[in-house]
Amino acid sequence: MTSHEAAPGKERMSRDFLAAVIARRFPKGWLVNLGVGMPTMVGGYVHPDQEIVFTSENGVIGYAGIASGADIDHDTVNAGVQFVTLQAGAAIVHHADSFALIRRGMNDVTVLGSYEVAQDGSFANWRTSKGEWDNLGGIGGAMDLAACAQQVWIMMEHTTRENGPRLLEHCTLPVTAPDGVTMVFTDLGVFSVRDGRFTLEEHAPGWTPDEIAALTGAPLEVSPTVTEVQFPT
Amino acid sequence: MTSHEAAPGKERMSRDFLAAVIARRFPKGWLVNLGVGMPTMVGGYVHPDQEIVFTSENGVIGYAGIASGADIDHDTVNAGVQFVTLQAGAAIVHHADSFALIRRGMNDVTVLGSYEVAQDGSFANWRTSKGEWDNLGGIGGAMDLAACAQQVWIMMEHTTRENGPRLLEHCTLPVTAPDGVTMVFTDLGVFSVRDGRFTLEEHAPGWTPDEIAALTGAPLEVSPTVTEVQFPT
Amino acid sequence: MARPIICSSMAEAVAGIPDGIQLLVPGFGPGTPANLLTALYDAGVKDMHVYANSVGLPQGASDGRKTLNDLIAARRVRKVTAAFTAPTHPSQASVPADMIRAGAMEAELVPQGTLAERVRAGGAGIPAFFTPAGVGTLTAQGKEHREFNGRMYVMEHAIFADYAFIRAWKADTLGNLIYRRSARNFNPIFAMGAAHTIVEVEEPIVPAGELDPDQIHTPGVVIERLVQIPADGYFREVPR
Amino acid sequence: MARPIICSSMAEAVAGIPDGIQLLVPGFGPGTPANLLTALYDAGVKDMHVYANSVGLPQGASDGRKTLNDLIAARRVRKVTAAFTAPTHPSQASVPADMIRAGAMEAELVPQGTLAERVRAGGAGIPAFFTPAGVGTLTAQGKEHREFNGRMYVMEHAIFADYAFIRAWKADTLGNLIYRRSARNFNPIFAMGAAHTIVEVEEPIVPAGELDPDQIHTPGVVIERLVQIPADGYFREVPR
Repeated sequence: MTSHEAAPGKERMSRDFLAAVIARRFPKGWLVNLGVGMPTMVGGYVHPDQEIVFTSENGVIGYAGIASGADIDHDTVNAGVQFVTLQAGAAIVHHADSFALIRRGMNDVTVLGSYEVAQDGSFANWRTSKGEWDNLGGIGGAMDLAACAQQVWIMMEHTTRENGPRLLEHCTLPVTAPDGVTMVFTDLGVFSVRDGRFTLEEHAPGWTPDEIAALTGAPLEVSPTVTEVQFPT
Repeated sequence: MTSHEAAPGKERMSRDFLAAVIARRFPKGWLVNLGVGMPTMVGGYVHPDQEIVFTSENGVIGYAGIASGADIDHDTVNAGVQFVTLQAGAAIVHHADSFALIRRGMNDVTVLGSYEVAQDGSFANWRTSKGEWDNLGGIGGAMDLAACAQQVWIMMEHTTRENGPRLLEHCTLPVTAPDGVTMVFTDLGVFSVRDGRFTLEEHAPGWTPDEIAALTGAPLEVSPTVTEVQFPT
Repeated sequence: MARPIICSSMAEAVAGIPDGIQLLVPGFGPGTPANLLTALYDAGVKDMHVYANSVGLPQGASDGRKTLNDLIAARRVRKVTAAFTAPTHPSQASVPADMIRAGAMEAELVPQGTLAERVRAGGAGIPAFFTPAGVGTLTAQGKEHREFNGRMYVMEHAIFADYAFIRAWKADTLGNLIYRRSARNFNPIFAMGAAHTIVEVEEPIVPAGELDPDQIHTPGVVIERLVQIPADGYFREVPR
Repeated sequence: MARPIICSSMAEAVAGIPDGIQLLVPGFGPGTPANLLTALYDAGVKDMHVYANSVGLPQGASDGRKTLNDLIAARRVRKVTAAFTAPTHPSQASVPADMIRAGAMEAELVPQGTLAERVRAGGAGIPAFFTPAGVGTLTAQGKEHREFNGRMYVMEHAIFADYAFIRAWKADTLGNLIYRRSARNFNPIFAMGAAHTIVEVEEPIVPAGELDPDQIHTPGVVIERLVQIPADGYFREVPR
């Protein structure tokens, strides 16, 4: 049973829709790190007037987008080892300088995928095992980014394949950071995370706050200004 | 009364003589840091076959010598802020990387001037006051270099202006490093520093070990192979 | 420290490397020293502790090059320190992860920025430092914590290895190196972080003085051996 | 973080800098931001804590430029952290040293490599680290010591200042910087080590995209203001 089947007749937002929603939320001039996987799609939806600088923890400051065909340069990849093109004015630094900038707080936001996010702002995205600590997993740069970026935005599906909640009171998986998440973007809506609470800011078209709350594993406040997510124009 | 007057009829070695003696002692391929002042002269006496690389703590790796006339580049200076020319194959790094290399132990030797050196390998070259610690002085990179270079060689006059000893049992001035000196080159001879003892390895032309010992403020062993200092050819 | 030896083959470049070494392996897709790794594989060196970003997800390459994954699968690596020791999702197959699970190889999982900074510290003569990365997670368990200015940090120790393998774009005869684009990644810091640094270089090695001193990414004074990748060598990385 | 503002004058570049700031001043002879320092002097900013290699030995320059020494002599600096706070020999005159001795200015004397690394740490989000430099000397007195692998180290704290003044050779409109020869010195690390980084640049500022991404020494993302040195500005440093 997929999450789409869980609510017959109700469409969830597509990944592209969500990527565009996230992209257009970046204030002008932000420095943005996009995590591996779904968040990579966000890069395709920013508007040039936003003057967004995408950084990648492997030392690329200012990439333009995913490269294809003749634009591919085998030496130029992002953190997901996808070929990318460079923005005019890009700069390359080595890994220690790249993480120096990250720890310094250079990134206005890092957009990361996740398995779980909790109302205290913690999230879990690097290990699906709940077993004893065996030094197995794939952290990459997520812990550095989560600890040091000005904000952490999570882009994820609202529920598991079994339709269980991913927005929780407490993470059940080992966390990537014990706090720091400020926004969560799921296929059901846009949520802020503040003072230990999830607040529904925007709901997916056709979905009511109550329907979303029913698929959420933590108390869900509803913003007094809650609106339907608009596809950015 | 100058030190030359102190021993009438006895010539001490000139600074240039001493610089040449030091320069020709560098084994092939050594990375050498020369301190501000007298040690700077050493650079003029190495032989090209020695393939010495001179480094300067302001980030110049591989300078050739002191620049003059049309060779002066206003952006290229050594640690003494003297204009220098670059060796073919020189590299420039920033100050943090320069001291990273220094702390890593890149320099086979640092040749430093000093006011005092003691038989335990300590030396004092940054502050002439014996008073209470008032944060006054000129350390520069000497403490980093002294703590981290493979060897510390001291180039200095054997005695003070008052003909008092500079080679001592214990430093009376605040030390630059509590140990590390392996060789001392003075206008009276060449001394090794090992196991808490000075040993005379070579004496200035015309000077006997006893005459030198009389101007030394610590017990002076004499090497069984002690020789007269030869001017390098 | 003498000038680097310019080797005429990859085999010569890895000659004499003993078993049991700590080895730094840079690369993030591009910038992986594939030719040196292949020569090391062929030389049979074993019982290594390898530091790398990832244990290497692909199961070998079709063109014959050997990856860290191959060295691990051949049981030549006793321990790995990496930011990726396993796929995040257990459904993805991984020989290294299976070996770690089975106790056939030791593993240390570290945040990527911490890995980079630990090697940078090692190459900079700094034995330990504090970082906020990983605080409150499994990776900081058992490590010393300390508060500075109201924030909690974890103390991390430097890494200074026996050997580093480096992949450069350009080099001169004194070992000065230039990297290209994101093939730079860990290379400049790993080049500083080992007692013996060996470099494979893509372009023909030029005489000293031909590279602009302002544009050199790694000063040659830390380089021990230098070898040009032969025409039939591995020039392009295998994208993951 | 927005793109840097390209200012049309030195006065504009230092406008709004409040009293009481911590200020990083690079330079080692070449690479000193003489034009910004002069504008800061003219702007009257006071009560500063300045971090620099040296308090500045020369007693001013004949061409009108102001140095750190001038700011100190004008009693605009409350504290200085430097590797040279006084000439080593008391026979040499020094206004800053006299002021420190008289209690008119606070001073912190640090090894040069420690100064560089403390600012590098500040710009790298590392609050503290250990170094061997200064152990067993007055400069390590009262600081925490610790042994690693049988050797003693002293713990040093990061410096992250309010402002940094930077002198660059080339820049583009996004603030990417290139330095020339030993004018680089402290500039790249000081550019990272402050909340507000202001740059004076020698060559005309070029459009973004004209500098090779592999050859940039300071990425523009840390730059707040950028100003080209005017034709009648100070282009050459006064040799000490």
